[in-house]
Amino acid sequence: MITDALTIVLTGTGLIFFVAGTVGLLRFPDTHSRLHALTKADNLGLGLVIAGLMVQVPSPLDAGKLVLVWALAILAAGTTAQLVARSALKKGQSAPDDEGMQ
Amino acid sequence: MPSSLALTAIIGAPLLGFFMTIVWSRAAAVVASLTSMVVLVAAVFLAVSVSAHGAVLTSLGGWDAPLGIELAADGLSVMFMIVSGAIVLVVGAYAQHEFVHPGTETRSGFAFWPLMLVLLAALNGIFVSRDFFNLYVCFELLTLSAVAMVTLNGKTESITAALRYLLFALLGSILYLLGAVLLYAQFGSLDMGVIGQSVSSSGAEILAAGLMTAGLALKTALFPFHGWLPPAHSGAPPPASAMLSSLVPKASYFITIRLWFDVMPELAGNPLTLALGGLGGAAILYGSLQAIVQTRLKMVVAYSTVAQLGYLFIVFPLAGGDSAAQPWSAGAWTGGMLHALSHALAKSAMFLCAGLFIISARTDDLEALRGIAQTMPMTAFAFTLAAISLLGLPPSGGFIAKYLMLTSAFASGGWIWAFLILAGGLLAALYLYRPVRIMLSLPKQPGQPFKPISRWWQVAPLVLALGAVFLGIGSNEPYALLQIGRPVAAETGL
Amino acid sequence: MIDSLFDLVLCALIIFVAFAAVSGRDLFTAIVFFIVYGLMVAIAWLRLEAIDVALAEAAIGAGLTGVLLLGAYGRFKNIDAARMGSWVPLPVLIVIALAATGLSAAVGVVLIALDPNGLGLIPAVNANIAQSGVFNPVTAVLLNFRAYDTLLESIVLVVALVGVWTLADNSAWGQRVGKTQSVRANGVLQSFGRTLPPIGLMIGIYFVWAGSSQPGGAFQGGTILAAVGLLSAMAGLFPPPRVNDARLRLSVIAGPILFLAVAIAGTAWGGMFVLPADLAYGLILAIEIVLALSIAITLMLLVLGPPEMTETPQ
Amino acid sequence: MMTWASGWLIYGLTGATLIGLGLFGFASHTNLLRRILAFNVVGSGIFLVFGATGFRVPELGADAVPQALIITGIVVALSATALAVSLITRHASLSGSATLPDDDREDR
Amino acid sequence: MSVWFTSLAVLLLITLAGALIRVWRGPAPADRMMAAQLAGTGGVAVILLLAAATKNWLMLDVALVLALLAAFAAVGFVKAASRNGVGDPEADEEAAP
Repeated sequence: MITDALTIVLTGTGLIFFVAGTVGLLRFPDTHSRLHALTKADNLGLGLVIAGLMVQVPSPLDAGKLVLVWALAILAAGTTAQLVARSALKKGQSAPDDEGMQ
Repeated sequence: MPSSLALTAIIGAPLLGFFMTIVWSRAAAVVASLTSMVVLVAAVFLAVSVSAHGAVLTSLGGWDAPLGIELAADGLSVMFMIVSGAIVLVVGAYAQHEFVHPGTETRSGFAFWPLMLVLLAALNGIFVSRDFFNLYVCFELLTLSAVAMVTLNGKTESITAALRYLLFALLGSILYLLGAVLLYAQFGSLDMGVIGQSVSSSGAEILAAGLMTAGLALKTALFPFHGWLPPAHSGAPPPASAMLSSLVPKASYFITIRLWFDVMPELAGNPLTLALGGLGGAAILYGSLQAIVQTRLKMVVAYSTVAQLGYLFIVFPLAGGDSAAQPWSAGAWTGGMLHALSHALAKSAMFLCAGLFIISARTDDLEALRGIAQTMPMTAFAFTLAAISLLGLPPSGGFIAKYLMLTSAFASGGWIWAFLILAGGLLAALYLYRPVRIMLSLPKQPGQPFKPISRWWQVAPLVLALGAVFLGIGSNEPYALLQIGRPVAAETGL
Repeated sequence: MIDSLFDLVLCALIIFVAFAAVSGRDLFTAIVFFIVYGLMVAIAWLRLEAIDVALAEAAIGAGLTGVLLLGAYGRFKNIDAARMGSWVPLPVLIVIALAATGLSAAVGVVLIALDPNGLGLIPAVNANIAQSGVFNPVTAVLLNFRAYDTLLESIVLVVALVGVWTLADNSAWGQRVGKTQSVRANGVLQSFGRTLPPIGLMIGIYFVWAGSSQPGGAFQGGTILAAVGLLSAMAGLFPPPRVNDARLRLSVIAGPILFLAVAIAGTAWGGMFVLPADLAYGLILAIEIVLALSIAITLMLLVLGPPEMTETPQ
Repeated sequence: MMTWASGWLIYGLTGATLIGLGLFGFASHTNLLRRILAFNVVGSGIFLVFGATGFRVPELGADAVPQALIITGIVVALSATALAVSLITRHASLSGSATLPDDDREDR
Repeated sequence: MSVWFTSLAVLLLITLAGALIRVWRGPAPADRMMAAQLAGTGGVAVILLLAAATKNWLMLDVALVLALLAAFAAVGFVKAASRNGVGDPEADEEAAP
C-alpha cells in the first residue's frame, strides 16, 4: 500500500514537471530560455516517473532497464541541448532557411 | 523428387550468383553466365517434368499453406521462366563486351552483374510463387534492381527517369500491398489456393482486387500510367533496357493474370474486363502513334513496348463475357500468353540491335543510321526479324498469338477488339518500317564511317530474334505446355 | 473506459501529426513531424500488443528514416527556393483530396464490416510453434514458417545498397563511402559518439540474443547496431570503409548467404527452408546473429550514401 | 469492457485515415522528399490496418503472422526509401532541383 | 493502480500535444528540434506508464530503444544545419569564429 502511494506521488510530480516543461517551451520568448525549460522536463519529469516505477517493477533486470533508460535520457538531453544551442547560436547563416512560404 | 530440386535451383542459383558477383567482382561476368546457364537448364528440366507429370507444388520449409509459403510451377510459369532464362543468358553474353572492364573495378562493371542475377531471381520468384505477400517482396526486389539498372550509365536524364520510375513503382506496390492486407483480413490467409476456394464477392474482396489490379497496372505501365516507361527504358544501357522492356512489366502482368484467372474468376465482371480492355486498346493506339513520331531509335522501341503491352490487356474482354462457357476464351488466353512471350523475345532482340547500332554509329538518332545494314548485315537482319514478329506476320510467334486472339475476337463478336488488334498491327508496321527502310537504304554521302562490330557480338540479338520466329514455327510445343495447369476460367471465360 | 480514452487521444494525436507532416508549411517542419509520428506509431503498436513491431518502428521509423531525411534535407541548401517544389494547383489538389478521402472511407467501411472475431492464423501458429525451435511466435514466423520472405527481404536490403552505390560518380569509385565528416576532436559530438556506442552495442546484442524467446531479433538488433555505427561514423571516430573493400562486401552478404545456405541445405531434410526440429533453435540463432551483423552494416552504408569525391572540407 | 468501438477498430480506422493522408501528400506536393515522406506515411497506415486486423480477439493476443510481415514490410520500405533518398540527392546535385523536371515551376 | 497509470499516460499525451504546437509554430529550426526532443522524452514516459498499467514489462525494451536513439535525430539535425553538411557546430566555430 505504501509503495502504491509512493508511486502515485512520484509519478504525479513527474507529470507536473512535464507540464511545466511544456508550458515553458510554449511561453518563453527565445530559443535559449526554451532550451532551459526543455532540459528541466527531461531530467526531472522522466526521472520522477522512473523513480515512481522502480518500486512497481518485479525483477531487478527491469529495474536495471529503468535506470538505463533514465541514464540514456539524461545523456541524450545534455548532448542535444549543447549541440542545438551551439547550432542555434550561429542562427541565420547556417541553419537551412525555410523554403519559400507558398 | 528432382523437380523440387529444379525449383530450388531456379531461385537458389541466381541468388547464390548474386552474392558471388558482389564479392568476387573480378570474375562476375563468368559467374553470371554460368549461373544463368544453370537456371535455364533447371527451367527446361522443370518444363519436361511439368509436361510429363503436370504442375509441381512444394511447401517451403515443409509448412503447408496457409501458414507457410507454397511454390507451384505449371505450364504458364515454366514457359515464362524458359523465355526469361534464355533472354538473360543472351543479354549476359552480349554484356560481356560492355560491362567487363579490365584493370581496376569500375562502378558499372561492378553493379551490372549482381543486378542482372537478382532480377532473374525475382522474376523466377514471381513466376512460381503462390503467396500474395511473397509476390509483393519479390516484385519490390524486381523494382529496386530495375531502377538501379536504369541509373547504370550515370547520365542526368537517366537518373531523373529512374527517379520517376521509382515513384510510380512505389505507388503501385503500396496499392498492391493494401489489397493483399485486406485479403488477409478477409480470408485469414495470403495463399492463392486457400483464397480461391472461399471467394464470395464481399466488399473487402472487391476493394482488395481493385486495389491490387490498379497497383499492378501501374507497374505494368498500362496506358494512363505509362509515363515512366519510355524515358526509363531508353535511358538505361541497351542490355539493361532489353531485360527491362521485355521482362519486368510482364512480371506484374503475370500476377494480374494469376489474380483474375486463377483466384477470383467470378469477381471479374464486365466493368473490369471492359475497363482493362479499353485501356489496353488506348495503349495500343497511343503507344503506336507516339512511336511513329519519335526521332531516336530507342524511343521508338520503348514506345512500341507501351503499345504491345496494350495487347496483353485485351485478353481480359476476349476471355471475358458473362454468358455460359465460351469455347473461344481458351484460345484468347493462350494467344495472350504467346504474345507476351514472343514480344519478350522480339523486344529484347530489338534493344540489343539498337545498342549495337548506337555503338557503331555513335548516336541514337534514326537519320544517322542510314545505310548501316551494309556494315552490320547480321544486326539489320535480326532487327527486321524482330520487327516481323512484333507486326505479327507469319511465321513468327507474334502471328500465332494475334491469330488466336483475332479468332477469339470474331467468335465472341467483340469486333472492337478485333479492330484494335488489326489497327495495332498496321500502326506497328508504320513505326517499324521507317527504321528498317533507313537501315537498308543506301548510305548518304560518305559521312562518318560506321564502326565495324565483331561478328560474335552481333550473334546475340540474332539468336533472340530467331527465338521469336521459332516460337511461331514450333508453336505446338509451347501451346501444349501452356495448357498444363491452365485455369478453368480460361476455359469457361471470366 | 480509460483505455478507450487513451486509444482515442493517441489516434487523434497520430492523425494530427501525420497531417502536419504531410501538409507542413516547410520541408524541415514536415521532417520533424515525421520523426514524432514514428514515435507515436510505436506507442500504437504497444496498444496492439505487437512489441516486436513497436521495436522495429521505434528503431527504423523514429531513428534511421528520420536521419536519412534530415541528411537529404541538409544537402538541399544549395538549391534555390524556386526549385524546392510547390503545391499542385488548387483544382488538382481538390481532386486528389476527394480521391484520398474516398479510398480511406472505403477501407474504413470494409474494416467495420469485417468479422469482429476473425482469428487469422493465430491457431495455426500456436499449433506449430512447438516444432519451430523458438518461443517467440514472431521469430518463429520470420525465421521458420515464412523464412523465404525474410531471406528475400534481407536481399532487398543488399540490392538497395548496390543501387545506392551505383549512384556514385565514375571517378568516385574506390573512394570511401559517404562524405568525410569534419568534426571537432573531443567536441560534444565526438565525446557523445564515444560514450553512447558501448551501451548501444550491449543493447543491440541483447536484442539479437533475446529474439528467440521475447521481442527482439535480427532486424531490431541490427537496426540498433546500425544506429550506433552511424553515430560513431557521424562523430568522425573512424573513416567509413572504401566501397571496393573486400571485407566490407563479405560482411554485407555474410548473413543472407548463410541464410540461403541453410535454406538449400534443408533439401536434405525434405525441401528448401526445412529446419529439422532438433537443430532448429541452433540454426535460427546462428542465422539471427550473422544476419544482424550484415543488416547493421548494410543499413549503415545505406544511410551514409554512395562514395563521393573527397573534396577538402572547407 | 468493450466500449462502443473495440480497441482494434480505432487503430484500423486510424490506419485507413493515414492511408488517405499519405496518398494526398504523395500526389499534392512536387518536392520529392515530401513525396517520399508521404509514401512512408501510407506504408505505416497500411501496416496499422494490418496489425489492427490481427488483434481482433484481445484475449488470444496479437496474430504473429501480420507482425512478422509488418517487420518485413518496414525493412522493405526502408530500403526503398534509402534508394529513393540517394536518387533524390543525386538528382538534386546534378540538375539543381528538388522536383521532377515536369513539375518544375520556373515562373514562381 | 492501472487506472492511475493509464490516466497519467493520457494527461502526458495531451502535454505532448502541447509541445507539438511549438513544433508547428517554432520560428527557428532549433525550436522545432527541441520540441521534438521533449515529445520523445514524453513518449518514453508514456511507454513506461503503459508498461506499468498492463504489467507487461517487456515494453521497457521499446522505451530503451527510444531513449538510446533519442539523440540520434538531434545529431542528424545538427549535421544538416552545419555549414558543409558534414561538420558540427563546434567545428564550424573553429573554422569561422
